[in-house]
Amino acid sequence: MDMALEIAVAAIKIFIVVNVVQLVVAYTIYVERKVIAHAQMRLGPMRVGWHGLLQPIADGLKLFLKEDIIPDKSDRIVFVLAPVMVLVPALVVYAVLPFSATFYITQINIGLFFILAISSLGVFGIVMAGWASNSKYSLLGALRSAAQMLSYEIFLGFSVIGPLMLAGSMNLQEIVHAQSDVWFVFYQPIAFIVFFIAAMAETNRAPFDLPEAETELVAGFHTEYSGMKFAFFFLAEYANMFVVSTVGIVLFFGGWDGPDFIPLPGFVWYVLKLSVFMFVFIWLRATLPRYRYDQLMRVGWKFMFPLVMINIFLTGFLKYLFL
Amino acid sequence: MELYFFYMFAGGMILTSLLMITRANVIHAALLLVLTFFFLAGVFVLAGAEFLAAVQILLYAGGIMVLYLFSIMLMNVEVAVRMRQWHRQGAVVLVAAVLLGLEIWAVLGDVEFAKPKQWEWSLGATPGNVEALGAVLYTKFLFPFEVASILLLAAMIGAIVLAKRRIER
Amino acid sequence: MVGVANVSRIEQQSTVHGTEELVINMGPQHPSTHGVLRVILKLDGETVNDLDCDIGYLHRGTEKIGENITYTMFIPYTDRLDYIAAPSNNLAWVTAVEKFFDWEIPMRAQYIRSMVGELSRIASHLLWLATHALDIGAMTVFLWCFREREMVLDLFETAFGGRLTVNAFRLGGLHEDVPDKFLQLTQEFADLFPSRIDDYETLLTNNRIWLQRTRDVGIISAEDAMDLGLTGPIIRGSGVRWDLRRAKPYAAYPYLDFVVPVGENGDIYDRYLVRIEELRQSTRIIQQCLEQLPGGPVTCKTPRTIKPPEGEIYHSIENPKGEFGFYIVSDGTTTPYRVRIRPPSFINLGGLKKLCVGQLVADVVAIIGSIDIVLGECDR
Amino acid sequence: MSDEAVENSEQTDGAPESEESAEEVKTPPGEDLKEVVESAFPGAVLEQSAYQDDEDEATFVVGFDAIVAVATHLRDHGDSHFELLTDLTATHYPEAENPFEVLYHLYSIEHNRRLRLKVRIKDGQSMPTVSGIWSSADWMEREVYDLFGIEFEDHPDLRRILLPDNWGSHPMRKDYPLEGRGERIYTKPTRKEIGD
Repeated sequence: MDMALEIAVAAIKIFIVVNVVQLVVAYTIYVERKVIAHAQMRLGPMRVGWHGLLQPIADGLKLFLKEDIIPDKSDRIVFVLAPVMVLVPALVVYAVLPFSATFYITQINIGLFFILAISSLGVFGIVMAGWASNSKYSLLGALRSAAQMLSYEIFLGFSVIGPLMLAGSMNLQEIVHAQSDVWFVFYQPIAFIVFFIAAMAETNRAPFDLPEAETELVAGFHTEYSGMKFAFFFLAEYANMFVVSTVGIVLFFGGWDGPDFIPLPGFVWYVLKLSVFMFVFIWLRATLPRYRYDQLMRVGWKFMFPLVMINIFLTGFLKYLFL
Repeated sequence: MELYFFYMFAGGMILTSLLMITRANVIHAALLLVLTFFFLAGVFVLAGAEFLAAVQILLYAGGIMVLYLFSIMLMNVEVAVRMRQWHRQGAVVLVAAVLLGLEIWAVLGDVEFAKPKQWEWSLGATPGNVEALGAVLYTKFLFPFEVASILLLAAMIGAIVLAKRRIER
Repeated sequence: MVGVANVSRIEQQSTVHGTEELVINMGPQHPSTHGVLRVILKLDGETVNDLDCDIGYLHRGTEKIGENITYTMFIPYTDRLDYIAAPSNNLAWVTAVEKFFDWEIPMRAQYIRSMVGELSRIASHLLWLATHALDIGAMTVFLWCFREREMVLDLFETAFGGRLTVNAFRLGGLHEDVPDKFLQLTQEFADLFPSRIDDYETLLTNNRIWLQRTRDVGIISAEDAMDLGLTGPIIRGSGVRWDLRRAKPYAAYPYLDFVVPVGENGDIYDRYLVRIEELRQSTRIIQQCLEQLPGGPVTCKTPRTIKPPEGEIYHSIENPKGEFGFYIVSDGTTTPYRVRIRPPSFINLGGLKKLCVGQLVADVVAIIGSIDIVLGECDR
Repeated sequence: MSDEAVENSEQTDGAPESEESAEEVKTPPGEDLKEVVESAFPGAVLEQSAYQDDEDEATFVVGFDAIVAVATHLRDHGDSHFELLTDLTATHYPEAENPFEVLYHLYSIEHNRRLRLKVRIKDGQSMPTVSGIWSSADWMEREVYDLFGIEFEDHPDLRRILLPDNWGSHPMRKDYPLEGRGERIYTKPTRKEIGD
């Protein structure tokens, strides 16, 4: 009986998280459109509901009802599986994210590593989508994406090692507890910079949105997708943004923990920090042009990689000296 | 419960690896290999080696297989599908398989499968098996570990040299 | 792109060694070919080995039309050539036809022509900056530029009634005088615009990503540019200080003070700087036109039917895109015997291959943007 | 961009110089250029004219076998130095003995002057290409071939440029009908022609 209860509770939690995530993602798109619109001196969505508040729902409905086109010469099975392969890892990762001190689906000892491992699978969906579409633009987009995500995964992985060494645990809750005095961003500024850049590249956000650079590759790997399948890619991108933002908050900004003198619940702190992160993402998209492929690789391997290695050695050395 | 999961994972592994070697389409084969890795990771989790499971997914599925796919995608798969799929070397394979079977039996023949061998460190006592793994790697297996890393370094340098020569030519 | 180029060198089949060229068809429906241009790219990895432009999707036989209608009737047709800068085309045509005659065009008309011509240059350069920046991924610049372009189009509407295809000028001057409101609004625009240029520059000029994408990309030397017949901001970006407004002045340009900006390296970034500076200079010219604008009539006495004497003339002006000229053969009747349009976009696009070979796919997009073409005028 | 750009803002005063000088000297326009050409190729300029004696409209008629040599000489000679081939086009005079006039509009940035070269050829006669002298001639000769049907020998890539590859006729000829199907024969392209 205990086990059944446990499973039921877990299922309810998963249900809540997944649905809330979908809804929040939809509204993040709305917020993004609004923020960018105001950066560009226009209004953004205004027609559906008050100030366009119902726009995401209308968009979702539209995508549901759209004709689903599968190209004739595509590899049908892979083509259909690809969007699923993108979205599922993005959602699975939510299993270990700490939303507050008490609200999380599960805690595992290798939480951080779990996130890295599962989110590294997202690239499969993209590669599959690009290949199965049987279109040159899609293929080029997928190739770019595979190379980009593989490379930046390495920097992402190395950049989290610094905070990890300070916390001494891969359990996300314990990392949060380790920062109750000082946020790790003050100990690990280099790691944070590398983490943030790599996170942008991992989520294919501007200025690293080459895989879907619409002006060169039409829409990159999802050129041939339409309807709900396209929506899956879209949802996955934003779901991934949430994941990397949350990981960033947990590793560098004390997670759901806030300063003691402002008595706010942990979840509120989390949402506040998340909003700041998301705003920065959107802000950068409104401001920056796009990198070129070889420049992206050069930035990664010649600048970020040495930086993050130095950071690891430095952290180890200082930790040995002072702690 | 655990046994049930074990059979699920093990069966999945056998099924996907069989499917993998019989596919004509290389991309399908590669994707099935990824699935195999998944099931393998599941077996690792059951054995209590969560860290190893994560490494399995992160490195093999998320890293190496993507590189495989990357290079496969640049090939003309349609042409490859039409090419001959069998090497007609059944006899050699049979001999090799028998030899391998004998070898496995010789090495593992006396291990009792029903009772998994107890590990030297106890599971659950440490907050994770990362520390345990690290301790073992850097003490007992330090030499093989360093040899492996030097081997990898050599391979990396070799790859760079080869690729560079290609570009210059 | 080193990565893919390497991997693509993997042998394709066990028997065939070597790589296959990837042929990519860019356009005619592609977001960054700026119209119905089709570019067939042959790639090695992501490096361009060869390219071929397929144009003519917008060919409407404008030259043939010109041979069969009167000189006045052709003015609206010129609007449809470079539709981004329609008044400039009108100006080229009316000044070309006026070259047959010795009419005294009133100074007020000349100043208004120069002013409207510069406004159209601003509109054209703004559209160029907008789309060029969007091609490289800077989305905000796109919408900021459109905001100001909208103001210019509003000005056209105030003066001539039309926004895009304005049919602004007539042979011998203007159709009628511009309203005072136009002058007032133009003054407001000219006062406001320099600060807006600063805004665009804040986002781009010193942006590291922008610099990396545009510097040392698509370089063309002054000699090559002349050899390819490139005109306008492209040749100035390569360091040739040549502007037809200065070299062969027309309209009110002899009386106006402006700088012809030039670049040094002839890369995309220099062309960008040249055009940005031209935006500033155009604003300066508009300010001067407004200050010096004389009163009086806006049209001279012209005969009821325009019948140029027999002969042939070539006249060109500095369009936003480059040298835009008309070669007209008159046989003494009311319709021209031959109308040839010298299209800057067509000839500048001819240099695309030279600019692109050896660059990356992503650069092709940037280079097409930096050439600034309009297919309406390219295909005629 | 260099600082020079700002310093070099010369004040233009009054009308352009070329008009004044044209009135003072009573020689026909382009006389000095004729000397440049004649010094190397005596008798190459068959006719010389200019609309209303406008210096910018100086026109030489050149024999079709001399055009490449004359054009090369005009581009390279220091006194002419026509670096830019502004325009290359043709005109059709169906009644004339040589119905096609191929026109070269040259421009010298250094001397700020224009020159028009004309070559008159018969229908069906092919022209030598000048794309070896100015690369810009490449596309313009293709266009003349496309619209007038004049072929250019040794052109690197003589294909139709504005019209579809299988268009049956040359619309800028004066005998091309303005209405009806006329001679516009469109044959459905084969897969090979599309290059598929």
